Amino acid sequence: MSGPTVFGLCAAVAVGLGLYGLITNPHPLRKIIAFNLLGSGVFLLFGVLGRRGAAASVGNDPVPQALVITGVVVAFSATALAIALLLRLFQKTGSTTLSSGAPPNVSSDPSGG
Amino acid sequence: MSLARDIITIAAVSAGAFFFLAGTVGLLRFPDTLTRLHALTKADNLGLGLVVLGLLPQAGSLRDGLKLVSIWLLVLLAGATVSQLIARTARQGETAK
Amino acid sequence: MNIATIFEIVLAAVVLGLGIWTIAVRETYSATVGFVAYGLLVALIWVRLDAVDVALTEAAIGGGLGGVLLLGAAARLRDGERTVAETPGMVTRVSAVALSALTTAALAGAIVFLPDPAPTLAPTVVGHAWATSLANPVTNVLMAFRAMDTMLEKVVLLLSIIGVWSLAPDNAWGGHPGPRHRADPDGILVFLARLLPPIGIVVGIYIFWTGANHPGGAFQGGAILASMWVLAIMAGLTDTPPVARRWLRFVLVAGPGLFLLVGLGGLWFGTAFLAYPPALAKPLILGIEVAMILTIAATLGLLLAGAPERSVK
Amino acid sequence: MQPPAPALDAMTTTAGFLLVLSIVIPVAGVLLAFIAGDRYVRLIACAIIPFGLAIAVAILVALPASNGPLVYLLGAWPPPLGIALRADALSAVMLVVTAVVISSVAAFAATDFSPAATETRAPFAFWILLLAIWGALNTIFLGRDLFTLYVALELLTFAAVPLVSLEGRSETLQAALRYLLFALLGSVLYLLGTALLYGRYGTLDIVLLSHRIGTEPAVLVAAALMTTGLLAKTALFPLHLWLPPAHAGAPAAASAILSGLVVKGSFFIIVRLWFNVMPGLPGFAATQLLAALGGAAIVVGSVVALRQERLKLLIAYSTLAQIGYLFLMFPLALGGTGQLESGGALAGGLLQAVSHASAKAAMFMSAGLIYARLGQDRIMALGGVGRVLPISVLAFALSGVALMGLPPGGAYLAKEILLQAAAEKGQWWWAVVLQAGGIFTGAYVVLVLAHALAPANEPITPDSPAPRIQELSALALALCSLSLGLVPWEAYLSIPHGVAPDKLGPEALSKALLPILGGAVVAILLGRWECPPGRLSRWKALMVIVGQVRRAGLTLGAIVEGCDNVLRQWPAACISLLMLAALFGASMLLSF
Repeated sequence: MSGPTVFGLCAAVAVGLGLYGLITNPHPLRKIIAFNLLGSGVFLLFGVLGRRGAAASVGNDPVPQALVITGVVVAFSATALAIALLLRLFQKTGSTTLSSGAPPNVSSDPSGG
Repeated sequence: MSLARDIITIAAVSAGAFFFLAGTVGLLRFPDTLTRLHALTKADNLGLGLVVLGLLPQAGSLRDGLKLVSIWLLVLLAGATVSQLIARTARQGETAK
Repeated sequence: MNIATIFEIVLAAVVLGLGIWTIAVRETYSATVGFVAYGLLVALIWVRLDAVDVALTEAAIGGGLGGVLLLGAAARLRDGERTVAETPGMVTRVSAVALSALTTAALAGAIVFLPDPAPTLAPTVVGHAWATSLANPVTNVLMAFRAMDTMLEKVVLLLSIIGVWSLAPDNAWGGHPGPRHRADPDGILVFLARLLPPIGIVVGIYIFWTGANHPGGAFQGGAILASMWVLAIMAGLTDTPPVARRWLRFVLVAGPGLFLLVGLGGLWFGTAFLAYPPALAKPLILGIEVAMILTIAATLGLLLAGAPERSVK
Repeated sequence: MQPPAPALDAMTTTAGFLLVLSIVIPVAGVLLAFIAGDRYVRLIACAIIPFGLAIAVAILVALPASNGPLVYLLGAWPPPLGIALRADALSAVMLVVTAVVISSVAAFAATDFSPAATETRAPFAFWILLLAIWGALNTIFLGRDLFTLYVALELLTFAAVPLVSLEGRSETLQAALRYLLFALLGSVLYLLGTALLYGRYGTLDIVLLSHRIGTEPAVLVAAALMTTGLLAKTALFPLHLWLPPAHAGAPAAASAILSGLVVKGSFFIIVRLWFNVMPGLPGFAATQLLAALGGAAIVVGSVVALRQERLKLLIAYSTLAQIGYLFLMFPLALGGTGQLESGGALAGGLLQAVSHASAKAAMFMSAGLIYARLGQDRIMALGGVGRVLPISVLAFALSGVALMGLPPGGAYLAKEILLQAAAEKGQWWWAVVLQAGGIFTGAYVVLVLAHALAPANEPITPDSPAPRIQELSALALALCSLSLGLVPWEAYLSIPHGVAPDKLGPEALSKALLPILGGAVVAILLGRWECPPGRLSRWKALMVIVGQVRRAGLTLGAIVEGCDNVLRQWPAACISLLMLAALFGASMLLSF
């Protein structure tokens, strides 16, 4: 078993872990962490595929590396936006639940629009 | 000459690894925050110092050597600050109780 | 099986163990700490994969700024933990396990059965390095061959700033983002915040500068500069600037703006949008990167600070 | 190692620079508006929009002359090393319709989001985000590289999410957070598929991929993950948990953009993926599955829409049903060789998308006008609105007529094309779904209009008359959607010969009766009515029978609504997402 394969399997498991956490963790912050785990698995997969494509005295195909760097920036901004939303929600309601519980047309307040 | 360098490297890095191991065991086994911090900082600073010392003979140039030493110094600085902060928080938590 | 493979298997196992802990542990705060450790070790995997540029990015973001962001949120949300009691039922858990495992298995199968030799663009990228006279192939891809993606990604960063700012209460609009930090002026944090930034700024600029030919670049350097700024803010040495300040707006737009202008210059005077004349490629790219490192440092710092909370007195 | 083969059309065409401009102009607007600040954002946006509209029209005009798609190589680097932009007929049509919708929404929003001395947070964010959405959509329509499409998709999400929470109320914050998290899950799955495709073929260029792609495990996994990820962003049933609260909670102008345009972005990438990247992969089973989800979306979305108390939620659920409608074209586009063909059915699907984009935006705008004047939007309390706000109600009615697929609307033409394709393929069941979709749409339009045109219980006294420009922009957009069927599409889309020859003749008008009358019956059976209208009390015997049937209908509706509530829970939606990925993988495996 070669290095890329080990890390490829590691990436696949990280994706599975992230998905599981995203589904079952009720706390939104935990969902955000799980999303980051999932994302890091996807990025790792890019790295493994790039490592398989090592050629011309470059140890890792530079194109997937560039894609990952772009992707990491996007994932970080997504995390920041999600956390800002979450903190504002907590500030307003004192709760961080995401489940709507009741259907929206019952829970709507009179000022809703 | 290169054999002597390799021996120094192996000896120092192994010693460093031992201190890391001891520090980790201390982190897991010690009863409260302050003693855990003690184990962690003492062992990690020393451990990293030995690892850096061991890697110095392998450094290709003076620049690489300086980079290695500066890594150690920065970790010392960060480790000292953070353990101060953690210790203060822990003590405040205790007095609050 | 040689020693390197054993090391890799152990590394992967530790990383996955941390991942499982992060998902399974009860307290949110512990999960955050677990994720930071996970991020740092993933950076090691990137080194093993010979992708040092990504390793630097992952360490700066996954273990560094991302960790600060998550820890800060976890600390502010601590009181809210009790309000969430809706743990999913057994059926949900079992089906989640089954479907996640199925996805993992499908992915693993797809990876294992990829045919050899793998396709690669590495020779093409290296073969076209003359176009920019920069030796770091990753920088070439980011700044020349796939420059459009990089430019749009900077716009994504700007949009996330706008998104975060748009959450401000109306009366705090235009004010300072985040809470005002205060620390003991003789304390260790203030000491660190005075001592470290000069060193950190040098390191950040070095990583940016070396990115032309060696691993490193604007994003990694910008992340280090941002962390120095955040340190000074957290120690109370400086405050976040009010979001209405014109200079701040300029800094936040400088990176994508200059990129766009250079691109349009290529459309007008040169061969194509985002094409650099080979003689001018290096100075142009470095110029864009200088603007970008400022933009990135400011953006990352402000993303950590959050929405405007305090109006200007 | 595979040698990087040159792309077939790896040359910048003469009018190619227009493609760059159509992306650069909105992006430049975003940057400029951000620097200029609160007071000038609206000015900059309004100055940018005519340019963008002109560029889109120029692309549409230049396309037939260029003998093939317009292509632009960014940085003059040909794929696979570089990134290319490419405009075919689909892109050009979407570009123009997007520009038209953006322009009229901007005209509508000019009064709502006018810069003021204080409280300028909302206008600042709105105008910048509007331009950002435009730039992102244009990139999606023109991008030819799967990773560029990913970045554009994220750009779209990042611009759309803050629009949802623009008013800052706690339930809109919650809706925005749910939207963001689910959309991120979708795009990460898309990215996962992109990684696998790169690892197998060493390129992300759509044209190059379409030549290299084969039936292999990695491709199968990639296709299943990318499809479901994009479906999550498109909010196709049962992945719609985020859509109703997000679209109903945003300000009217934002809802119009979100419902009309934003969901079309990820839909367009699905079309690109299935028709351009891997036309031979999906096969019979996967296309049937996709359309079956569409059919379920029509039924659930419409039934739940009929049970809503509030107008904006009704329209949001109607969007859910209309999204389902977009996916009915896939099985009808499957050729005899098992390849998806870019023929008549695709043209029908595209027409459906553009008619819905314009009609739904108009509908949200008119609902926003009604809401702003009444201070609430309960459907029961709409009585008398027809007299106070005749133009707004007219705009609502016309956009409803366009959505129903009545002649001469674009949706009418689309429906006729798809009906003909269903008859040719012998797949009569999709003809039934198509007709049912029209009837359901008719039902909720009739329901709202019946309330709006009824006499008022208490006289309505709006604080101020509706701004004329807002009413006119909603009306103009509705008329635009209604006249889409009259456009000579043959220059761009392969409209089958002899479809709907007369769009205003007696035969066409007779077809209009089915959705209206059927819709009225369905509305009576399933809709919310306060009490049986008093003037019908003469026909007691009939009312008894109707009452019986209606009770059964309401029970059925309650069951459907209950299912919808379960499916909109976070874990249930995520589980259906992964299950769908598995189902798509399995059904594509069948066609190997």
